[in-house]
Amino acid sequence: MSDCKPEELLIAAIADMLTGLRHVAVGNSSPIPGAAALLTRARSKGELRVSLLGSRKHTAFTDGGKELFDCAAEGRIDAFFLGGGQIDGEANINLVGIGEYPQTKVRFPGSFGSAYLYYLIPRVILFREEHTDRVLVPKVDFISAPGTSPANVYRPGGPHALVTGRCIFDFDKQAKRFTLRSVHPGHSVQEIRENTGFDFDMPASVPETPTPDAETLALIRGRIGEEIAETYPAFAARVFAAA
Amino acid sequence: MSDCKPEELLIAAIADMLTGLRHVAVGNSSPIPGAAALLTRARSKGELRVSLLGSRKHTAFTDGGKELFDCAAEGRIDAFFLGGGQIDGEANINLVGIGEYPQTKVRFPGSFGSAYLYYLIPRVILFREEHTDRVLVPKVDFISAPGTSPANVYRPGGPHALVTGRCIFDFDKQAKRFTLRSVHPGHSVQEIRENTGFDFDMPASVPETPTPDAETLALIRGRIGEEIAETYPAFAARVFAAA
Amino acid sequence: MVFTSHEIEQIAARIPDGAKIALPPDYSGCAMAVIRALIRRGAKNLHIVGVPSVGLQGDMLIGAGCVATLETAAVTMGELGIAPRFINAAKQGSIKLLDGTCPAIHAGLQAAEKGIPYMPLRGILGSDLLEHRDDWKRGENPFGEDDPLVLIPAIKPDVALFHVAKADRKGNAWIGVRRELMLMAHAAKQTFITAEEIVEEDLLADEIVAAGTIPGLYVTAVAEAKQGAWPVGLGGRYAPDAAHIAQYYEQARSDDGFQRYLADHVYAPKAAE
Amino acid sequence: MVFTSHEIEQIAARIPDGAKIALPPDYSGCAMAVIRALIRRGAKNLHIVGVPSVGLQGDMLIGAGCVATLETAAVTMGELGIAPRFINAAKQGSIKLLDGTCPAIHAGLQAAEKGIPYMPLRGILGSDLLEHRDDWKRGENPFGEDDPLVLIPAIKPDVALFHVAKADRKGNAWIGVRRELMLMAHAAKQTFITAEEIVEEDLLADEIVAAGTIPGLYVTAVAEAKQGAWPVGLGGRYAPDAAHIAQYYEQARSDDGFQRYLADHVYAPKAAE
Repeated sequence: MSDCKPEELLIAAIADMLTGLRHVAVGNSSPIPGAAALLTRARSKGELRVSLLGSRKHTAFTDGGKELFDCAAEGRIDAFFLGGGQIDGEANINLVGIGEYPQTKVRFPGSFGSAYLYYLIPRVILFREEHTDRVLVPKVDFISAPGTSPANVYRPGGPHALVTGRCIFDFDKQAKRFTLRSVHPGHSVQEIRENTGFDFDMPASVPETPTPDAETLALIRGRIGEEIAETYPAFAARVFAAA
Repeated sequence: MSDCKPEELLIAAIADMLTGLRHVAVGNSSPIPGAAALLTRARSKGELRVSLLGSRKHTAFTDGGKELFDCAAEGRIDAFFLGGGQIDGEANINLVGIGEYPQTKVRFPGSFGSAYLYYLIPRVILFREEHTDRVLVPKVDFISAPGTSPANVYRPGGPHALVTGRCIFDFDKQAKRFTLRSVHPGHSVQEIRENTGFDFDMPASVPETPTPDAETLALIRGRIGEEIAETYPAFAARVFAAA
Repeated sequence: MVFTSHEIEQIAARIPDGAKIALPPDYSGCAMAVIRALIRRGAKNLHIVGVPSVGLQGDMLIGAGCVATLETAAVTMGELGIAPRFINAAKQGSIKLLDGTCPAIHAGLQAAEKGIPYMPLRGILGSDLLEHRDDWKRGENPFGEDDPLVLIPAIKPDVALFHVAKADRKGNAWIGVRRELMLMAHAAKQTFITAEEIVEEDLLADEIVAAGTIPGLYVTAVAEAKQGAWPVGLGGRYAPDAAHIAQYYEQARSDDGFQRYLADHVYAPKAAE
Repeated sequence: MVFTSHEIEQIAARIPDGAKIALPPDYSGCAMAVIRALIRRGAKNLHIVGVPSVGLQGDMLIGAGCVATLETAAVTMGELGIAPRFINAAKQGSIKLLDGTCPAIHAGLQAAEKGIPYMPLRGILGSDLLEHRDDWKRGENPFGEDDPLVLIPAIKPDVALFHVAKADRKGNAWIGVRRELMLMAHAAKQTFITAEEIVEEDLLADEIVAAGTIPGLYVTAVAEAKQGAWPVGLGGRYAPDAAHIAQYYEQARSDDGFQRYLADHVYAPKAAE
């Protein structure tokens, strides 16, 4: 399956993490997670509901901007995606800036709903294609949302995994540490060590991230490419040559 | 103006209390206050907004049952009407029952929104056609909503007047007492004393409630009769012979 | 997934004894056919939440012995006056009363909708309602000084039940401006809906219609029920059957009369359904 | 009374310096024509509230020196990445930042809508946002044990400003499923709206349309503005002018470039209006 593009590998890998869920929401500016959710939906025979923010067709909300958050707080969303300008080894995420707040040297757009959804949605998948020690740092400069919380804080949700352009990490809430789950084809553990600013665990032998089978790939390139093109035409054109 | 019906007198008297306001809301089952609000609106040349609950045509709410209350809490409603199975001399109202709660001997429908709107709407007009010492009591058996509140309780609203089938009382929040303002034609101060269970103040000479002039009466019987018939057809048919 | 091929009786069977069930007032879309089915199946110990009041639905369920607790701002049958079975039960002390006030019921549902434990509210202080509601608390405004508030706990119904003009195969249900029904569906654990008609088009496809539509996301099951709100009305579709309601009112004033009403209009071979 | 015959400049003139002004994100209906008029009239010391984030509107107002305080969950120009004038101002420390999170902004507006002083909220604890927000408080759940919450004070904007597809002569404004605009109008002291078209029919007359309509009750003034959201889009009507926005993004990366953009597209003889 050497002709599998990196984006397709990520879509398939993330889709596998969503199997069996009832409702997955995807924030704005998230074409790969969005395509992954649509792929899982396609394979679920309609059992999975997807709310793709920014899409007219694939969102069912009718109560304004607050509905996503109310829905999450009521436990009606099983999985969501967050990124971060910085992500550290305890899964703290920084969407605000680098340097001393408020006059940060580098400024990111802002925390959006992370300081809420990260607490309330059971399976939050951290997704950031750029895997460098600039992004994956020992300690974030600003905690938009913490990876874990003290026992008395109401927190049914939190980090499930971290997916990058090089690998997949699982997160252990008890240990507050990431464990390397798999390395994408063409990348190595050594390379990941060098490009990750935080310490992490790993098994004796690290498997390769599985590439999607022919059927999955056909589904991604066909129906999913068409569906995601409504919201992300540029992405769909670039990856699937479909717009 | 001897052919003025009691309902018409009440409509005109209440309408006079609403002059100059921006927004009057009227609860369900309130044909006389509803007609009064519509009369004031007609005379205001569109300056007065009326929200007539239960009407499709004369209500502008689009945010569900909570909107009336949110609107009141934000100071967007200037006047409202409340009744009471019992009303006492301190303007406390009872919409729950007579006897010991919860197993009351006589049970009324319930407090509705009184325990909120009475606090928040500046000009609440108490309206109860039955003027007997069964209704107007020394002390209510159950306070659905109190006439006055301690200084630290946020309370921009409260009772403005009490309109009955026999007379109009003004309410003095400082003194926590009613004062007889006027007696309807055909009724007497003596009769009101005998039929009122609470003590009240009165001027040396009590005026008669003015009857509506010919123009007002024509307006009530014409346009207002038609407008109120949408929501209260039985009332309109009975009073204006218009349905 | 939402099931739209349910029968009325199946909906009633899925509402368990002891459920906290949110019901709208007579003017806002009442699933009367399911109410009758609940009585037929002998539902017990229901905790009714009137949003914010109830009418005929509450009176019938109380009269039929289905209700343990009544949480509402009022029970009213509109122009006819007082609801007879409710009055009787209140006097007898045969049901637990949680007398409330409209905005507190909306606020409690909004707290559930937001997944927060309570909502602070103005008003109410000095009302005897507060004296009798052990579940409400007094609080202080942490952003002000000596500014007391009432704290209303979240109301999370097990079931929201109502009737709408239209639903589609995905369980999307059009409610127009009756947003209290959407609040009920957002707040409740399960939502059962009856609809005058189940349409084939997607009610969310057109934004003009979508604006007044509860997404199927919140809906457990939908059953088609023609004239499903009868004898109360359905706004925009049909008026209440005033003669029938007046007859109910007369019959329900006595125990015997009410039983005759049930026999004729609830237990009789599904006359209404 | 609502005035529907205003000009864009009149609306801008009625938004005073120092106003706390609630603005929607780029996808939700932006009154861009009024934003340009605000820059032309040299508005100062605005306190922007992004509901819950802002895009081009915020970046332009910041760049033009109209903003003293920015309260928002984010400033974003979508696919293009970061908003250049915002980034510059943040680095310079030239505006006060009240970094928030989307649900807290919605909750603050809902508190204002309900006339309550605050709303309790889950999440946020342990976020550095809380460390920097002196206006937020920690609280305890009075209905639970050792269950900390965050208390978000009401956000009551002086002005809500947005653009819609349709308004009528009574000031009723159709927003479809964009209910955050209704929340803004409910919460704000004054609401100014621009509309693609002002129609003669009453938008509340038909319940299907009414369900997505803000009543004129909450609206201070409406001005007609064809292509009023340009260069951002208006859902259901027109797409963003991607080429123009890309050009803005390039120019706004330098002070000079931004000034040239203002000269060409804001100060120039109303090219856009």
